[in-house]
Amino acid sequence: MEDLRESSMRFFSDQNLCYADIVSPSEVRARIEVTVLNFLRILTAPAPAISDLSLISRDSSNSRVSEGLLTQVSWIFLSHSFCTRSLMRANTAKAFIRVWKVMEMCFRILVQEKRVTQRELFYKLLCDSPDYFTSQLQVNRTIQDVVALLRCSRFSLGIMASSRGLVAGRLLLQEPNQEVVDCSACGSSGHPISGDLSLLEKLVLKTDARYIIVVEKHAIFQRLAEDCIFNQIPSILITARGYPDIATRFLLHRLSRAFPHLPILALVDWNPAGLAILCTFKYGSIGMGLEAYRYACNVKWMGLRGDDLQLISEQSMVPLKQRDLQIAKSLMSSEILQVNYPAPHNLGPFHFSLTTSKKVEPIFWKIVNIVQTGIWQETYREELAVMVERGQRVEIEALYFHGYDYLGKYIAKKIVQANYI
Amino acid sequence: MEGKRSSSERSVLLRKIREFTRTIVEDLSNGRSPIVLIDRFRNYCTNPNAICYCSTDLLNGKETLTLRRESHVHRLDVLLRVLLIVQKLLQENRHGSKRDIYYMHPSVFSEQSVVDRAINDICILMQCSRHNLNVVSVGKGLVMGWIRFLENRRKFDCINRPNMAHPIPVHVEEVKDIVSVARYILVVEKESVFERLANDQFCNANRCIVITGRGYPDIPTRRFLRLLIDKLCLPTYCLVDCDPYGFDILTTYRFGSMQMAYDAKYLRCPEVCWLGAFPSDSEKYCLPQQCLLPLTAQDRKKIEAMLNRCYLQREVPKWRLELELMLQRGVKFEIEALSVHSLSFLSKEYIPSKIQELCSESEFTV
Amino acid sequence: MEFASVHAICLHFISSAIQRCRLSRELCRLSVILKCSPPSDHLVLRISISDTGVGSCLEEFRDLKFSREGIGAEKWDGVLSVRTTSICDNEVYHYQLNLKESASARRLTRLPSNPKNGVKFSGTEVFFSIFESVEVLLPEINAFFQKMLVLRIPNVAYEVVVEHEDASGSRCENLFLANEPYPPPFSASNLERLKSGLEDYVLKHGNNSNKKCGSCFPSLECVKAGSGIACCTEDHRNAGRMMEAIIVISEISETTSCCFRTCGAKSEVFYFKDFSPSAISPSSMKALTSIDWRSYGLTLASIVNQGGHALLEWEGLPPYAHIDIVLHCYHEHKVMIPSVGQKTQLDRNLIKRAVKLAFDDLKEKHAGVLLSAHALKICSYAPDLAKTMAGLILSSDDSGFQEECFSLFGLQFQGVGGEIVEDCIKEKIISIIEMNDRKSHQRSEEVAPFLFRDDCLQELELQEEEYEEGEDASSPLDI
Amino acid sequence: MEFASVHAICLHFISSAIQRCRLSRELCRLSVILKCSPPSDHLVLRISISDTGVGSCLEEFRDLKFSREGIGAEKWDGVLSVRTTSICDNEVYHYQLNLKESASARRLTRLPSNPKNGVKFSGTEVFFSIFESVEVLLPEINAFFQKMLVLRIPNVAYEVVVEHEDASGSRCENLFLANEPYPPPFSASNLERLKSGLEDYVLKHGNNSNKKCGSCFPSLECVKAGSGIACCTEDHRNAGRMMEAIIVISEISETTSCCFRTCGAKSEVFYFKDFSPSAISPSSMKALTSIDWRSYGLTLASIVNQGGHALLEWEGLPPYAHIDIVLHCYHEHKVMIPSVGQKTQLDRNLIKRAVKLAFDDLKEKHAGVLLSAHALKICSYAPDLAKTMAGLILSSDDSGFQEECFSLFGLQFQGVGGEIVEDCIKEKIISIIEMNDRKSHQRSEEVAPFLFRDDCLQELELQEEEYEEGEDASSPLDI
Ligand SMILES: [Mg+2]
Ligand SMILES: [Mg+2]
Repeated sequence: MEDLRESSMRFFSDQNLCYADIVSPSEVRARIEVTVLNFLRILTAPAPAISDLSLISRDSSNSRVSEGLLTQVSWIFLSHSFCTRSLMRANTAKAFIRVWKVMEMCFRILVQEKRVTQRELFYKLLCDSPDYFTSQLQVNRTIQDVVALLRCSRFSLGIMASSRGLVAGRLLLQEPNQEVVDCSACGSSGHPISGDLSLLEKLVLKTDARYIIVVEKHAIFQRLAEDCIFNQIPSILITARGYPDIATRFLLHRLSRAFPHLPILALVDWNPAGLAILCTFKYGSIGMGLEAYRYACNVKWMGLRGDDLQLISEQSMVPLKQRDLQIAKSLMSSEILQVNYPAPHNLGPFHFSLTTSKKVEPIFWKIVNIVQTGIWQETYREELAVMVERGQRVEIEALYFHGYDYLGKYIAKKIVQANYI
Repeated sequence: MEGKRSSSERSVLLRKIREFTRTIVEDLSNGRSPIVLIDRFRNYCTNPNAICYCSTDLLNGKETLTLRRESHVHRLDVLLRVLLIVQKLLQENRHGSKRDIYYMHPSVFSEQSVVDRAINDICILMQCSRHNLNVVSVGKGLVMGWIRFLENRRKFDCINRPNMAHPIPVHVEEVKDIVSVARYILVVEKESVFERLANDQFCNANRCIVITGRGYPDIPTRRFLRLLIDKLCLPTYCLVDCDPYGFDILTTYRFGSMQMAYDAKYLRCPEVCWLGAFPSDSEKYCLPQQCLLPLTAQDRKKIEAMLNRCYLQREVPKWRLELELMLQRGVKFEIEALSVHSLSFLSKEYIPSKIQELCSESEFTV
Repeated sequence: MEFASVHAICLHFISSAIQRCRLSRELCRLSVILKCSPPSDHLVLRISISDTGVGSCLEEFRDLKFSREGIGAEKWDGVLSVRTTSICDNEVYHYQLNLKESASARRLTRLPSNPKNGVKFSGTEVFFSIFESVEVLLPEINAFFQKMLVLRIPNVAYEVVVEHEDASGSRCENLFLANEPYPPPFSASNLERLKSGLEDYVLKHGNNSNKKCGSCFPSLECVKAGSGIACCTEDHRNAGRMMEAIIVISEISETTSCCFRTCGAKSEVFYFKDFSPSAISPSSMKALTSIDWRSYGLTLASIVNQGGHALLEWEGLPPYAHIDIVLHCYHEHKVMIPSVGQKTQLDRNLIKRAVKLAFDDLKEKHAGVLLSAHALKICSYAPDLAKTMAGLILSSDDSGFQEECFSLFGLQFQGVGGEIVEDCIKEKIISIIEMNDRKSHQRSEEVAPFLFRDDCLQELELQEEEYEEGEDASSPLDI
Repeated sequence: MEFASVHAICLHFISSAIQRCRLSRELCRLSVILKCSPPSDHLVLRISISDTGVGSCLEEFRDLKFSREGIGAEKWDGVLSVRTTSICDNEVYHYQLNLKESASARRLTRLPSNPKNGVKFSGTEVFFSIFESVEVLLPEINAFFQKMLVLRIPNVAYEVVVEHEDASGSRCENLFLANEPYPPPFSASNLERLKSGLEDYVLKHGNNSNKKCGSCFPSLECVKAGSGIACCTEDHRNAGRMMEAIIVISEISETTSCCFRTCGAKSEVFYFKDFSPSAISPSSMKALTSIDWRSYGLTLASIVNQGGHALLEWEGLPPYAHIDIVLHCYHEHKVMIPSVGQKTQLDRNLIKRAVKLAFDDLKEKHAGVLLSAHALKICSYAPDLAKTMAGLILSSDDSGFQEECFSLFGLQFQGVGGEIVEDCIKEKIISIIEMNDRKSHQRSEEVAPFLFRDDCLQELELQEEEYEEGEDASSPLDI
């Protein structure tokens, strides 16, 4: 039994982090086959058993970090607690079957070398196994289970990911065997970001930009692109049109890795949802499962912030909606705005000065983390508190009060003054 | 480059705006209450048996705005505020979205729909289309297939990779040099179906152009489709969910929407044929029972309202019969339900056979 | 007529004297003399009400009733002396009667007459004594005459004299003497007199001072008056019945005023009947209640009948503004001896019409005053409309167009700031709204052209509208 | 002991006879002879119960009580004749006693003995006459012996003989004669005998036929028996007290059976006490109620005590399935003369333990039987899981992988259909579920191995509830 377990672990042995990998279809198939073999071997062993499926828990309680882990690696922030899908426990038996059903469906799709949408998958499962699947949400959740089980990205499972993301500005993209795309010449609509992560991974990136600007809204993105703001401020514009999808986050992450010296600045609405979007870029969300944390980027909050309210006409301030308050509440209580929560790359100038000396005591890292993260987390919390206190929200468009070209000036000023947190 | 045509259009429009302003100033300086007359259009009425002129784009009465009623004055206030913004946009030759405009005076406008109506009013007053005002929306349409075109100076070479989605350009008036070797245009309601076709390499197997407006189509998508049909003269098929919203989306492509009735002649595509999914398909293709959802009370209400639209009886009585059938059966289903048996069913069998059917039908009737 | 108090009967005698003066076309004098006995003498007050009007025909005393509860035996014995003479009489007749006798049994005792010795004059004196302090009676009489002044009856002068007989001899106090420095011309109509009377009343802080208060009302603009007159024409029996209404809106200059006015937001409606102050009838109260004050921008918070006086309380009236209303009901052709009977329904309609006319008159003469709530609302848009219009003109890149617009307002294009255009437009808009508001009161409101009536627009679909991606649009999971 | 009816006392005498036989280590015979008088003779029934066991010490008759209401004077005069002799006695003693006398006053009348003339034998005969029809008594006696057969006491043979004396003379009917064609070996334990007795009882349709019913039970597989024995060890006073439980689950072959069984879904629990059928005590009823039937996949619908017999009604039991339960309580070392006193709490625990052991024995011997409700539920998922697993294997295009999978089941890759793999997997899964179900009754559950577990990670097993849709999984809130 022990050696069986060992063998099944092999393809994760080189890493300590619970990440979902972008892997080729054949690799996913191999992983599924290993999973099947493992199951069958234990099933037919001399002391047979029905093996449980143990998954990284995506429960919010698992987003907590225990002190002990911090000393090990400075940037693990998804706790490795497992939850199991077991046939033998009545309350998880159905979920157990669902994982296998979805795995089978994905396997078939991969063999056919096709991709499906989540909706199609839902319909297929609905007709195939109505006893187990009754809602899209169940399917979506089970897919995340499979992601957590196989530790491969959802896209790798053969599920289509249409990205809503767009990119524009001083960036040259080249897919293998394709022409170079100049994102500064894509007009106001920008260049769509492909949902195919493996394609994104293969992109050859070139830039002479000095900033990456993450924009919450498509319309603002379109305005900035139409104004060719990237010619005044050498920058790359990127938007996910609201809450970011994996592909957009992946590209941003790739950009941040490829061009580590470019600060990433976010322009979001001044409301809890805006901050939530920013934090999703920064951390991902639990809902994205294992893929969530992988593409965390050190995004800085450029605007809108409480300081900017003086620029905005009183009539543009709208009372907070109930949903805003809900988001604010969960942000407040969420771990990511807690002071002792570590963040990746978020070490600011310290980080760069310290990386040269490789031998740093883990405990020191921990302290740097807490000090560094404490600062911005406190500011973020304060901003959020101001929103709730004022009971008002402001959208980026409110800056148009000063004319349509004001937005560019605003960004330029922010960048010159390094006014971001 | 930025076409001469568009700059002359702008100056014409600016002149119209000044004209409008001067008329009001004149009235005021003479101590007269200014009167703003806004034509009303509708592209259908709710009496299916009426002998009406809904299809002829004739205007349908006028609205009169004066200073006498508060609601009028408010509307006038909004209209003038939006007009001022539009004038600025045109003079600076910038583009703004409806949301941008809303945010110039959010508390006065109070909600987006107020701005939307003002924009429509201005289009009617200035006898132009919305894009002429430099008011654009964020594009959400997608296109792929055997087509190549230029938008401004940007090349959209879909033929190069016919199964790759390209965003439909927002500035459709800048689209030119359209080259296509397609045999037909396929409009699909939703992105997921579009992706299914892309994944199935549908355009490799079929010489066509595929377009989606991702739900209710926005104006650029509809204008782009209109443009393609005008330039390429291709048969156009539309594939929507078999539910009231799918049907409504279908009619939006073909007949235009009520709100944009004043501009319907530039937006509607009478050439659009309904490819599916029909209520009768559930039996024809043996859809499993689980895929059929019962119509909700709201669905029924919507269907009943749509059945009364005069253009259905007049122009597409067959569509109306299918819609009635949907109501009778009391079930709806999504296009995805067709993929239950086989993922490639849609691209390999359903769409080709439906197109075959429509072709032989039209041959027969012709 | 039955009276509940000595005060009431006293005021009635004064009213009667006024009527007799009015019947006389000559300048008349009306004197009220209150003779106080010395303090030792049980507070006997001798009251003499004399006028130089036409003599009394004595009928007026016949129906007087005397409520025992109100007057009480201990206050007055009911004995009344009347001396009267007409211009053509040769002597002054003297009668006595006791009101405590019931009307039917009442006898008019003729006392010896005084010869006139060929002098031509007319007049009446009513005389009686009561056990009452002068301090109790005097304020009411005073107030009565203050109101009388508002009527500005052209040919009557009033005086009230109090004589104190005490140990040191007789002392005379001339408490009230009507003196009008600038009387309206004799040819002025009743309405004009009433209006100028009310204006004066307001300017003199309710006739409480002798001259108009310059600190509160530095200019005439502060007091805006409107008058209306309604006349019964259809009904033959009541033909000639008139209702006059005067409305005065006064604004105390906040900055300059040093007076302390207690009046507050309430308005007392002065009600005159046949040229005498009168209690307001319930039907007139109803009439006041049913007036559409809102269409004059006024919000009536409450209306109370406080001892015969209507008190109107306003809502949202600025603290420095005040409204005064006078109603005067009389017969055009007859001089009436006061009586209780009233044509209630008739009065009600007359009041409403007169008040409406007065309001309209006020609005006509004073632009921007009393705009209807509706027009006020519309006016509130004027600054925005003006700003936007000005914006449309000023932001245009066509200077020819700009020049044209400026010239339409009679403005020089060069060197004129944007605010001037904006103000110009705003004023124009407001004046049009005011004009519309005035017009809308005169003719029945036009049928407004319908804006949103459309059979199929009910089905107005919004879904096609593409809205901006909001945070609500997509949650992080539906990637 | 008090008896409520002649039947009861009659059965008691039979039980006593059985005990005497058991005490004797020899093969014994127990005869019940019912002599009917001719019809003319007032239905006198002479009853003789004789055994060849050890002789009676007569004490057993001392405490017998006789309820007047139950038996009635008219049915029995209470006179009892007893003849008895021990192996070492030289004569057969003869006594008479009258049960109608109260126990204290009762005298044992000794009648003349019969000499045994040197023949060595022992035995007892109880003899009395009642006014009763044999048809009334016989069924109960019959049923009693039917049940006795279940016990399979090795050294006792039973016979019931009815003799009719009528006009034509004496006629003898051998109504019951225990004959067991294949008796269990003499060395078999009581439990084994009881088990084989119950199995036989079931196969013979409740001993209603003489041989096993081949049409209902074509194979031995149809009848599955489990046995359990609980023994009191801790308590010194009760040490050696035994409780045996046998559970037989029988399935009538639906297709081949031509019998008509009325038994239905109810099970009668046979309760033996000291080797005699006995009424069930309330505490034993409670014990039956408190057994966790669900963990054996059974749902108890109701339990009733019907005249001393426990009737269990099941829910959801297939119509062709039947459950028979026997409980036997006795003392390991002593042969007890029946008495009423019972150790209730003790019995209760013994019953529960014995039944549980019987169930476990049954499950151990017969896979798939009496799965717990939980296991049944999980088993219901097995076909789907097997189908999915088979689908995963078969849809792969990696024949190496497929071959490996097949070989794990010992299957040839070539030429084997998908259904075979599927069935193989399904059976495996079910057998493991069953095994776990059995084990789960014996020891606590093992921790299942994790599939993909990093060694460096600490495991923290979360109690994860299965979440259904409804709660919003992915709101922006769970950041
Ligand atoms: Mg749909
Ligand atoms: Mg937002």
